[in-house]
Amino acid sequence: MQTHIAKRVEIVIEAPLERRLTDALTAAGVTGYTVLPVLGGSGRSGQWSRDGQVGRAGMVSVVCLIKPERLDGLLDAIFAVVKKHIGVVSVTDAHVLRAERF
Amino acid sequence: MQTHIAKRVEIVIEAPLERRLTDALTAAGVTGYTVLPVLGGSGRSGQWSRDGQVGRAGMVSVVCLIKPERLDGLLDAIFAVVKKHIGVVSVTDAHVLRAERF
Amino acid sequence: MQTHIAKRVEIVIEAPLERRLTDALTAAGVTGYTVLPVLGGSGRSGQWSRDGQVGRAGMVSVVCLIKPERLDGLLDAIFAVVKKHIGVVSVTDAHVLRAERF
Amino acid sequence: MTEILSLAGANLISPIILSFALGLLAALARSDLTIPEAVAKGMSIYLLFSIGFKGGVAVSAHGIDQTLVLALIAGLVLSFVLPLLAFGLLRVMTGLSAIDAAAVAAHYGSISIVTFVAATSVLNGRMISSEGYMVAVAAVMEAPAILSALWLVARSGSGEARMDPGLIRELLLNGSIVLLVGAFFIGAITGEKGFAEISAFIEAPFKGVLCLFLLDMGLIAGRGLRQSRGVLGMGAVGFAIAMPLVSAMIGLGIGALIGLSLGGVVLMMVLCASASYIAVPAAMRVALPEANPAVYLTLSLGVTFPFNLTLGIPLYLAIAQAVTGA
Amino acid sequence: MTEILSLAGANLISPIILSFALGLLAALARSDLTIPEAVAKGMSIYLLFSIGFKGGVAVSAHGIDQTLVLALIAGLVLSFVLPLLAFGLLRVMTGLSAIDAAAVAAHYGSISIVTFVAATSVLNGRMISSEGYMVAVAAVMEAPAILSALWLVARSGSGEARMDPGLIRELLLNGSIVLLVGAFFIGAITGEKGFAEISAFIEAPFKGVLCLFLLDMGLIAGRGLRQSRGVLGMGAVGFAIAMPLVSAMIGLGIGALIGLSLGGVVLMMVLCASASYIAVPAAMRVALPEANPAVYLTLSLGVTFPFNLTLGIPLYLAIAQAVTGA
Amino acid sequence: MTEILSLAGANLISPIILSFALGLLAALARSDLTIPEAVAKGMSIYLLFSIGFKGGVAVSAHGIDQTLVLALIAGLVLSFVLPLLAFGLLRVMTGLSAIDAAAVAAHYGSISIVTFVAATSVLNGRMISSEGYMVAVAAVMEAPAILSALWLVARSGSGEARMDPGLIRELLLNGSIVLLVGAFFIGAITGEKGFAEISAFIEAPFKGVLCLFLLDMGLIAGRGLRQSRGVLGMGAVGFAIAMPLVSAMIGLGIGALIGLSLGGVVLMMVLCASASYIAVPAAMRVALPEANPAVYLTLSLGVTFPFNLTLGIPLYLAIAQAVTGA
Ligand SMILES: Nc1ncnc2c1ncn2[C@@H]1O[C@H](COP(=O)(O)O)[C@@H](O)[C@H]1O
Ligand SMILES: Nc1ncnc2c1ncn2[C@@H]1O[C@H](COP(=O)(O)O)[C@@H](O)[C@H]1O
Ligand SMILES: Nc1ncnc2c1ncn2[C@@H]1O[C@H](COP(=O)(O)O)[C@@H](O)[C@H]1O
Ligand code: NA
Ligand code: NA
Ligand code: NA
Repeated sequence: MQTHIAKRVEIVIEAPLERRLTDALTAAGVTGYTVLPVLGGSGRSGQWSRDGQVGRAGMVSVVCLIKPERLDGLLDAIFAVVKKHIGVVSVTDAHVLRAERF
Repeated sequence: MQTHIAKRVEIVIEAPLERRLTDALTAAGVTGYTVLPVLGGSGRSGQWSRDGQVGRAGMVSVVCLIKPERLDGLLDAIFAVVKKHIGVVSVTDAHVLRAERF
Repeated sequence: MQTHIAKRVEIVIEAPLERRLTDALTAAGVTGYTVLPVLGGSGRSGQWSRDGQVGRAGMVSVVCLIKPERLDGLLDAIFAVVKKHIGVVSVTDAHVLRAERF
Repeated sequence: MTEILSLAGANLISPIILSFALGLLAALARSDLTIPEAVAKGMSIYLLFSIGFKGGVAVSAHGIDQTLVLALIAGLVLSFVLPLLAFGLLRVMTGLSAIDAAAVAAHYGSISIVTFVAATSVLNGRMISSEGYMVAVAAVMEAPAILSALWLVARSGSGEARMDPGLIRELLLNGSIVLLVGAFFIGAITGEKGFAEISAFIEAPFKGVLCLFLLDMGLIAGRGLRQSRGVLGMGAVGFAIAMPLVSAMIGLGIGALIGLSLGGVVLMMVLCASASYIAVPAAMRVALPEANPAVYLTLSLGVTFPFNLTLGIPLYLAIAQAVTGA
Repeated sequence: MTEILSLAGANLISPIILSFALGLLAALARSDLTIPEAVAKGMSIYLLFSIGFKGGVAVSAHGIDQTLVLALIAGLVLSFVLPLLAFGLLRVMTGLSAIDAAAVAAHYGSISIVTFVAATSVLNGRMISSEGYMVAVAAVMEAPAILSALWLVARSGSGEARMDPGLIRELLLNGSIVLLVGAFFIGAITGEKGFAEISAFIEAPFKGVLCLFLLDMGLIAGRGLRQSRGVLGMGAVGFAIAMPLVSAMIGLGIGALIGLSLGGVVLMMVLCASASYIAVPAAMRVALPEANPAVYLTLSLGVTFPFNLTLGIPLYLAIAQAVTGA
Repeated sequence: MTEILSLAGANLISPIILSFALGLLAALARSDLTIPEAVAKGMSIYLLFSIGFKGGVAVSAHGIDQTLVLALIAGLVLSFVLPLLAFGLLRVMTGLSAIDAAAVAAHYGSISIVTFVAATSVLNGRMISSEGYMVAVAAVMEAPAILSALWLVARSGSGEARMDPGLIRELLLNGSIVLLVGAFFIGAITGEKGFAEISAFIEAPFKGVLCLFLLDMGLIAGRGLRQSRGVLGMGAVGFAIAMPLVSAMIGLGIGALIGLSLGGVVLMMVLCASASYIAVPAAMRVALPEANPAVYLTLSLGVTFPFNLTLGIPLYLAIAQAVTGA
């Protein structure tokens, strides 16, 4: 099976910022992303859990597969959204099927 | 701690196809997989969200850790399921504890 | 954008052990982690699904980004918790923004 | 005519319809109002269980009507046949590909249980009784249309429909069919006594739950409409109004023919006129992945569903009353 | 005897039992019917809150019976002792390892609150009153059996039970115990006045919610049975029927001895006879990870639970009536 | 005074307050009792829909009061102005930074709909009627305070508030505002007839659902308090008690001035005295990310909310009765 190199970018961000982040991704030319729910976590701003919350509380994890050459532009776009906010951004080398999609 | 090289395969696929995919994984000799929920996403087929849906709508993310030598057979099996469908497949190099499990 | 090398450790573990695992991570000096829900899966102990469950059943996925030099200590701490339990541990090379956080 | 309008008017200002409208408007205005998936599923389980159970209780009370078998057969045949009609209309009225047209046709041959429930509500409000087994007819009409659609695709040679052995079992043992039919049998077995035990749960709060469920339907329909703006031509929208009208007339004829009561005839019309947006879309993703979901979901949930809910149901009732002379 | 059978027959065709059967059949037929986890948890919170609250209200109405303390102590002791009996029976009747046998034993020493609720329902249906504080007895019986099981493992030397300091606190402050006991106190404090305020929520829809909850239990039990086919021998299945019968007799003796009413005796029998499938399995995953969940879940949820629900409860009631002469 | 205390005492032993206390204690004792997020959201949707609908029905029954417009304007102005007062008090009483103080101030200018609902419950229990449109006033008071807070930050020059164009739309079309206002209009349009159709859903189980919702609030407040131990000084805690008292007095004056009924005055006091913990925190994460959530959530949900729920509401009622002589 033919695979193609890509980058997998994973952004854990506060849920109220989700739309702003995905708008920024789209503006940066990303062709797709996937949003995963997060149950809870811990970091410099303490521990939290989604249980029983009512508002748009908590965090989400946004995963984005992109062509390697797009990475730099993308990270700039992401950083503009997350810089003042809690959350983490990580990048992993990956291979994808069907490169024409990215 | 002794770790062993492995591949981490992540498949984002439409929920109605989940059983077909996991059947194909099992048939391809995979010893295990984990299914994660997906809240929403965007791709060539547009944007969607799980909110308020009633049917088996939306997508799931299936993660599968395997021995590297199994990768090719596995990708073929996956591709047979996803080829006509929306969704993405990515592969990352990984290390696992307890290699005897894979 | 300046990125820093890191390790991404992913632990799929039974939900009743979640607190013990995160306590162990914290004790091992981890500065943060993220807990993702798991819908279902399959492994040596059979297939399971979260649907309709009432108790603290099922599994969760704990993701932890750390400085590479912390990996060994961390894996030991994790292994002490998971060794008798079902579940899998995988490690991937990653890059993170904002290294001061890890 | 004025009577139909006043009927429609009275229908329009019920909490049920207004809740749907609220959801629609909120979504179109891009409010972040959402109902969690688990809550929406929970409400649909509640509605299916209640409606099935009440149908069963009605059957246990009134005995099995001689027309029961006829009605079931009629439902089965209609669900197989209506997609052919829909397919023909679509090929004439729209420029949809054979695959998209077949996928849409599957939706219109199947049924919308919420439209059925809303119609039951309207009938109850007017004190018009209906055959309890109509929920069994609804269950019978869920799946066959999918097979017709796959046959249409195979015949047109325009793509291979994915018809793996698991699909038929999935269609027949689909969760909503099993729950509806199962609750029907529970109601039929336990009868009035069983009903008395749980009516405070399945009867009293029913309409209120329906309001919140329709709020959710409105939100989903509104988000769908916003995203698929421009996907559909006037022809397709015209189809989504014409098809329920034509189907309702067929349902009227068949219902009268097999001797259903006024209420039963109306429900048969509603079953024919309504289009699926839960079971069939999931099946289409498996069996006809090339078909565009934006097309069939928008037509079924964005156009036909609100049409039936607001104008369709009172219209069908008025016509049935005129025709049966009741 | 014929009376027992007719009692059992009447019990069998209640909506509650039939809902369980529907879930079981749907799962065995591999339908995709599921109830979302959040909805299932929501229903269990509702049931625990209601049953606890109603127990408290009953205590506030009838005053604290002199047998209250005796019943609590009896529950505590039984929960510690029944696992020893279960362990002995298992070692004789089955080839389970000491660890698996101990894990199973923990389940049978603890209780199933849903079985308790179903029994209350049956008693209510027969106008048989019972001591409100029996829910407190139920709460007291949830956890001790786990400690007995761990002691059995330690004694048999066949593996180290994981008994970290956090475990005891987790057991005592387990969500379902806290909710049950907390609601009990709220009911006891607010009494009839509090009950009047919220009875439309905690009383009227109770049986209906129980139906949907048992539908879910049926689904889970059915899926479990399907997956663990072949795991269990006849001996184990025999244990899962014999154990509740023996335990119920012990509960009968103790209940009569401490002077409970007919209803109270039946509930004590049901508490002894029922096996946990929520709190104990989670504790076993922490404390006895080597024990095979397929074994204890299948026995407890797949065999004993349906047995108690269908035949057990009417049988215990008939026996208690015969013995107490009521 | 003794009357106030006995009123407060009666209030304290209602199931609603005790449920909150149960949640609080369970969380402080580190029980694992939790309510799933989807269930909590479902309950809040139910409460907003019910309270909005009932307000609308009341308006349709009593006609539009001449004070309606005055009350809406008063609410709007108060929501803009109260944050300035809160900010001033905070700068005097605590050592909070300008940004943290502004974030807290936004919460106290906005409202807590659950406190409002609890107050309505108390009024109903005492047979005191109130203006139905007070729910519209509540909706109007949700968002403006946020703008005041951002203006305070901008003026203090101590950081840039993030005021992107999307934010205002998000605030105005916030899900809870849309649902509350939408349900209000549905109630106003369908009136008593609509209410009769769905009252078994929105009225009968209301208080019971409120109990479970407050159980959840107690759990969240308790977990928040446990985690933020040490974050807050005595000054901040003093503010969280003083501010509602001062705001309530302002609400009293304004309410009496514009001619609200006794019930209306009490609700206006409660709106002024209560602090948001759902809509405003989310907005703060977007607009003032540097502000510390532990500070504003603990004050609003951990101190002011329980204060209002237990002592505040009966106190405001007693004062309003004394002042209006009713
Ligand atoms: N090292 C980490 N690994 C994984 N997730 C993290 C890590 N640090 C923080 N997070 C996640 O990001 C959230 C906010 O982190 P922080 O900004 O450090 O408070 C936490 O609640 C976690 O969900
Ligand atoms: N580049 C991507 N990165 C991450 N997820 C993606 C990407 N493209 C598509 N997806 C996911 O796959 C789904 C279907 O994609 P598509 O087939 O492009 O419509 C989307 O809704 C996303 O959840
Ligand atoms: N190879 C694998 N890849 C991904 N997840 C796995 C794998 N093996 C096991 N798992 C997950 O770990 C759980 C327990 O596995 P096991 O201990 O093998 O029964 C499974 O239910 C899966 O969720
Ligand atoms: Na139809
Ligand atoms: Na027991
Ligand atoms: Na306020």
